[in-house]
Amino acid sequence: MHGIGFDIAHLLAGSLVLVSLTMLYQDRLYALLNTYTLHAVVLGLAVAWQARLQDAPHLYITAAIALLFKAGIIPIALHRIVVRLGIHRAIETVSGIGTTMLAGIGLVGLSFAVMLRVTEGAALVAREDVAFALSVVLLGLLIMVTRRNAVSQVVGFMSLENGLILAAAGAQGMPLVVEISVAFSVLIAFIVIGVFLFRIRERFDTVDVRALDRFRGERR
Amino acid sequence: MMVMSLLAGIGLLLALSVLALFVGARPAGTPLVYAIGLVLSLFLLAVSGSALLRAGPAQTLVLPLGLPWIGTHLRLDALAAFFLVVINLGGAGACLYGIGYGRHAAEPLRVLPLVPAFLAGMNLVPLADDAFTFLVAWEFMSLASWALVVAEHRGAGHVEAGYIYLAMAVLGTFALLLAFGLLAGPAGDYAFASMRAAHAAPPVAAVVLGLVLFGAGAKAGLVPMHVWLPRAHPVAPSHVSALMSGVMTKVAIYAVIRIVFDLLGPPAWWWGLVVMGFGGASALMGILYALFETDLKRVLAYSTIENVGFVFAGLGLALAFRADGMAAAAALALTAALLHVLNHAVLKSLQFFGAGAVLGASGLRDMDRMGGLIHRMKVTSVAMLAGAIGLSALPPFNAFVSEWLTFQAILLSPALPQWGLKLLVPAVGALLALAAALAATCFVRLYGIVFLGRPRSDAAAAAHETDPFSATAMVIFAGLALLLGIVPGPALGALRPAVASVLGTLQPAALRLPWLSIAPLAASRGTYNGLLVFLFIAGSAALVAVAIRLVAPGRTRRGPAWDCGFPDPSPSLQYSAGGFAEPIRRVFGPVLFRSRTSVHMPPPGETRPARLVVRSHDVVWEVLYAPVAGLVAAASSRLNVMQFLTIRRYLSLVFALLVILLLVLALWR
Amino acid sequence: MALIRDLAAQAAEMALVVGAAPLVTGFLRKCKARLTRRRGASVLQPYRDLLRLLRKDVVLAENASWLFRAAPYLVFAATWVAAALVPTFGGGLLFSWSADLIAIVAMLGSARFFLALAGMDVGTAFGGIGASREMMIGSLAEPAMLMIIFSLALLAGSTQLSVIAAFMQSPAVGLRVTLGLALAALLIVAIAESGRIPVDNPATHLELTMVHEAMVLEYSGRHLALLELASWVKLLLYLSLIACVFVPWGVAPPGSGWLAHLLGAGLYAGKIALACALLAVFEMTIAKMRVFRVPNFLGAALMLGFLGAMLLFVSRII
Amino acid sequence: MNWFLAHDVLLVLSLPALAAVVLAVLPGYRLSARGNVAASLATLLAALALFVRHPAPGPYFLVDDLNIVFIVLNTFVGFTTSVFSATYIDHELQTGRLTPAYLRFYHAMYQVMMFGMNLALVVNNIGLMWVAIELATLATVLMVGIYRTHEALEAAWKYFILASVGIALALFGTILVYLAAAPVVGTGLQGMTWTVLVAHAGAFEPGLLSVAFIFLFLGYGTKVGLVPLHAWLPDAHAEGPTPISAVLSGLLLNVALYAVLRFKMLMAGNPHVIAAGPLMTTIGLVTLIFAAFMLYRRRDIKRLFAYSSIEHMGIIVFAFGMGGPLANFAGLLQMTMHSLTKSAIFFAVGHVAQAKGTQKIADIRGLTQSHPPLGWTLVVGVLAIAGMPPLGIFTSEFLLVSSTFARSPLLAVPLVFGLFLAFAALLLRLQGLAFGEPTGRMTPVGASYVPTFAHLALVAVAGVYLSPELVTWFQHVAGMLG
Repeated sequence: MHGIGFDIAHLLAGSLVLVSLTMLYQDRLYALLNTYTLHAVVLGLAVAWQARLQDAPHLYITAAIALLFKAGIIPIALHRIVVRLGIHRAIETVSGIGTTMLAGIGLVGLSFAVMLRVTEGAALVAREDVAFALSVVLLGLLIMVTRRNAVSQVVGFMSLENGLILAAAGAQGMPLVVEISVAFSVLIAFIVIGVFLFRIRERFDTVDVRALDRFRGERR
Repeated sequence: MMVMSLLAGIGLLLALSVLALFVGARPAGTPLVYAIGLVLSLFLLAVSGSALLRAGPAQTLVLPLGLPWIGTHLRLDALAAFFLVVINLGGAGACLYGIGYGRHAAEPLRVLPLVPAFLAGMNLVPLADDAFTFLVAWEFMSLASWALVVAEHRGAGHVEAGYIYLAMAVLGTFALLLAFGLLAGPAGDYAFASMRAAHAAPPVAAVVLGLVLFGAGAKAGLVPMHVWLPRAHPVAPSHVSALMSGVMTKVAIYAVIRIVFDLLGPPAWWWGLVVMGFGGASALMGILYALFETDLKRVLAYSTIENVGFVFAGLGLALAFRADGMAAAAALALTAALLHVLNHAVLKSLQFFGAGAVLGASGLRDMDRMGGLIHRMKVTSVAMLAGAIGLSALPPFNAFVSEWLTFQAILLSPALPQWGLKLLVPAVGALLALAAALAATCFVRLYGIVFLGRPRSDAAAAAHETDPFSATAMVIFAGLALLLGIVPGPALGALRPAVASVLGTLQPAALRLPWLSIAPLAASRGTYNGLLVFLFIAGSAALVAVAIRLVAPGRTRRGPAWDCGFPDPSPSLQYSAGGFAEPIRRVFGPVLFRSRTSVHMPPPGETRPARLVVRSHDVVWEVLYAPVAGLVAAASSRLNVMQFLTIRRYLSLVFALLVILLLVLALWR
Repeated sequence: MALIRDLAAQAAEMALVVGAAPLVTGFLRKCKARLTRRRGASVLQPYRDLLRLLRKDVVLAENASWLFRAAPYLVFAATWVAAALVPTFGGGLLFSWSADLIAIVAMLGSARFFLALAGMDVGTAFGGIGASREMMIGSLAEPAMLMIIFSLALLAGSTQLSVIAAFMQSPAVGLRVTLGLALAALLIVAIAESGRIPVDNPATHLELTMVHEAMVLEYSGRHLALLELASWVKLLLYLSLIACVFVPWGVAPPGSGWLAHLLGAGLYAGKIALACALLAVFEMTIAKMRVFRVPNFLGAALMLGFLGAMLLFVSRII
Repeated sequence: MNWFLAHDVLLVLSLPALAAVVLAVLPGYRLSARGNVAASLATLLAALALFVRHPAPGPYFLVDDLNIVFIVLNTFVGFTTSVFSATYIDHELQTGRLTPAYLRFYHAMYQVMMFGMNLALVVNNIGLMWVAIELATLATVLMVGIYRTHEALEAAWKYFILASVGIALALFGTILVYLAAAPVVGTGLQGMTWTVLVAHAGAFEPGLLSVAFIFLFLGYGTKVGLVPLHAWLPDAHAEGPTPISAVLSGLLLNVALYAVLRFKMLMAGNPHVIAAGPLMTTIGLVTLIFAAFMLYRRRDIKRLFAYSSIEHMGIIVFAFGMGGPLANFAGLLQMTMHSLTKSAIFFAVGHVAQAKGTQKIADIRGLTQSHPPLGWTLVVGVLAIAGMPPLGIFTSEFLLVSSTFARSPLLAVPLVFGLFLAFAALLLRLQGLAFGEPTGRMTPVGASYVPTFAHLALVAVAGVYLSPELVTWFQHVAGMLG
């Protein structure tokens, strides 16, 4: 298994983490979307490489979904939403970029600390992939909780989900990967449509105290 | 066999409550339900009474109900039989009373189905022989009585009273549940028989004791767990108040005896100390609360706390004697406690019946608006007088006998070897003596303000005698109180197997001397003969009356009251309930109730009246309960923010939890 | 034969307490008068008062109830029976076993109960004052008395008065701190219970101070006579009690002959007379207390009694 | 006939799936409501047949003693809820809150949801189970938002986002389980099949399994409503149609709980893995106590009972975390009783809200006066949910508290504290609702009491009598759970 195949898989998965960290760094919505597109492309390449490595043709479908849907349709749709809602100017992050980055690096460290120790029995490719995937998942969550903007939160969720696909693809011979990636695509489509339909302009934060005061009667 | 008939009776009571759902709305439904309830209670009374007198070995029965791998264990021993007698005596009285009194219920459907259910629950508790059945019956009893407390739910404070009641009841049940959990052990042996066989280790037993004192003590009304009692008992319909105060508190006492004396194994000496301490404190605090209260039914409820204190003092003594191997003395103390249980059940039922009659006749509960009812409610006033003398523990009525026995038991306690007991027992004796004396003051005040003097309101002036059924119930109970007072021997005899079943030793034989005298341990230690005292007093009163008639045939005239030459037509110049207790308040109030008296005196020349303002605090409530309620309120307000976070913050919580768990995992190995 | 003799002794005892009570009060009044350098009324004056009252009509307040009319008989009967059970000159009264000391105190409690109710029956302010104060005094004096009984009972091993009296005559007694404390407490209780200065003043009708008199304010004629007599009997009861427990010498033991009884009677008269004289001196030298200071006074008795009982509990090894 | 018996599992799944299609095209809301009831009843019957005869576990489907509990409960409550729903939507149509077009969608989604839940329960594959739970979640999200009010959309949105994250975490956990299993049982479908996994659990890499369990616990725990993952639950319950609240509380939480339990069993098969028990007890206690405190400040009647569901989930998770035959038995019983009672309460609450025209607790007073049958039903239901005998939850709480106290007293103290806090809060609100001077509308409401009474009757019977068969069965399941 050692050799160039492993190195490329390693490189691609590592790049995904790097792109995740880059996303964490972005404070402009367009830039974030662009970075996400890159994220999806890298994912697609990683999955495709895994398909080749594992000789599992169905993974190509997943890779195609990643390239077409995630790197194509969704970013475009989100672009339009951003324009439509007029929120292209800035993302305000909750804490400073520096702290967020530090936290991100800490998370990557954590995921390696957790994963590498426990995956000794697993095949090497899977082992690295899983650790990288966990990093991507955690970073995606971090993006979600450090952004106030609905669109960037969706982006965070999607990058999280990319991590999942990476892990699934990395797990040798895992069934249902395609189905799962399809299911997730549906989910994401729902979310994007939701953002669009419900005109969630600024944030998921509409469920805040003042809104409840007005609507819920829970606080009266 | 007897267990079966008791079960049948209980089942019929439950069926009756279903029947009441259907007939309750009709006018004839109320008397019908109560009449059937009376018959069933009398049946249960007869069965349990014969079980008590028969005094054979305990009968058991296992039904395939309840916890599946244990079943429902039922057991009828003498102790259970005695308490069943008390319960059904009270139940029969309440039903008889209810035949007449029930028509006062505004919405009979809220009362009728619940009274038989309540009775059934109370009957089931002494029969239960495993923890699950016991707690189900116990909680069912609480639930039924709670529903009765909130039956008149539109009254001010009634719903709050119900809330505090059920909350305390459930807290108590949890305590009992934990106690049973400890007794049953990890394997879950919930049958009492196996608990009895397995003696708990001393520290465990101590925890169980604490939990039982809290759990059952709360139901019995021990200070400081009593707070619900004076709120809940008065707001129920009066015959239910009688059941709650007179009977349900006794079921709680049964629970304490059953668990602490029977299931817990041999006691440590200090258990008695703790139990006695609670008893003494309850006796004094209860009667002081009663003295400063002006709501008639609440006075009676507080007086229940006092009497429960007396019972617990007796139980504590019995524990201490038992721990030190003084079997005869333990039997004496337990006999005293049990007799007081019976006596108080009779007296308190009677008093609540009377209070109900007053309430029904005048619509009043506030003593300061009553007065002069003796002229308009002849039967009630006589019965209430009997009850008042009885609850004041004065001869020749019944409570005196049991308190006398308690004091005699205290007099045996110097033989106890432990210093803690030596120091505490006389102190508890002093507390009980004080409580007994204050009880007399309390009931002079109650009777004097309510029945004597002049009416303080139009409602009191327009009061009328109660219905014949209620009156009959009261007269029977008054007669019973007198009978138990002058001939206590048979009651003591009936208690013999009950005491033996708990302690394994018989009562001292001296308890029943010839000529109906009673004495502790030996006649030389002091004797009392209620019958002779009664005959003496009655005889000499008659003798004097005849003699006076002979030597002083003067006429009797009616005239205006003399009142030192300053007769005032306004009834408001009579002593009020508050005024009557003022001297006592001056003694105890500043310390125990943090009461402050302030006098607002107008400057000379002004015609404004001076005002005397007394502020008292329910210290127990303010120190123990209000802060807890405040803490819960504060904590829930603080946590309530969690309802109104943004999605991002919720996600942060998820994220934080995930990271923490992963960190734990990373550091774990 | 023995039964008849015992019955006779019991009857004599009952008669004695009723017959002698006015005399004791008369003597006490005489002593007080003499101490204030007055001549005072005759010692027989209480008898005359009684006769005068008995001859008069009864005037009942308009709204007095049956309780008001029954109370004097009940109060008197209870007090009388209680008094008759206290040994005076001879022990071993026939019916002494029907009630021990606790029961005797409780009977006095019953009497007080009815008296207080009677005070409240007419519905006047004064009746309420009297009843309230009387019950306050009683509710402190009674526990004190019970504590005294505890002390005595622990010493003698019985609450039976005749047994206690017999024990006090025996050499087993000795001098004990507890006895001293109990005596002091008993004196205070006796003063309070029988309505003497400084707790109450039987000779006043001043509204601020009266207790007993306030309760009987509405009574007249034979009812008043009975109540007065009852209060005198109560005084005698307490004096007898002190005499019997703390100065028991001369009380004829059960079953002794006429001579012993006669001697006992003589000594009893002497003891009572002495007690009256001492009481008179005490009352002359002390002022009436404010009502609200009475609890302190009685609290002292309670404390003394408690201390005495506690000492016994602690020192006793059985 | 034999074919039916052999393919009963398929029947349980295909009936709702077919019904969903049919109901989506069926015109006329009365007809579709009846169709909904009929389909639910048919599914229930199929499930009962499963109960009578378990088919042998196959590669795709597994019916054992554990999940049959859930299946029967699921289909039963699904059926009663459909009966309730028929009355409920009638009123909603009259008041104009729903239109017939939405109703068609509603009924179809109802069956989709039932399909998803049944699928999640019967599949023998952790990946498919994940897919099924996601499906059920999406269906409920759509139902929660069906009123299209601002609040409803908000609640649906919150539910959707939080549930999505939960689902993602659960998937990651599932992948990890596969990774742990693959070296032992080989790659492919084997590595995701329950029966295979459980058989070989002891040989899996324990560290990986531990990480997997954390993800699975958090992921499915979000659906269970464990604090602090619970945030979607109160709003989703409060703003959706009441039948959906009943289904959410009574069923969906159970299905998620079932997933957690399955994975706990897997963990139990490996001795070196991180102990799931302490984690579950801790989270259970936190959930219980937190929800108990939250009960005090509730102003919306459905949110109140939603928090009560959270509280009960805390108790149940605590019970399973304690483990051992008694606590597991108590947990199972508690879960069953909670499903029945809570859905009964929601039935009553739905009618109450319709009768009074409001969900605000402060505006509902004196129900026993204004609507006696409804009010008393609510009283009994709330007393049952609060753990009063002689109703079923008392039995399970009795077992749980007493056994916990005997085993580890320090855990029983917070448990009792939480139980009491919750009881006091529920009683406080109940008294306000049921007693006092009635306010609001007094007009009687057309209510269907049959489902409510059926549930409460079952709960009441269970409080005094549990049939030996049921007990043996539950005991066996409790043994399986370890």
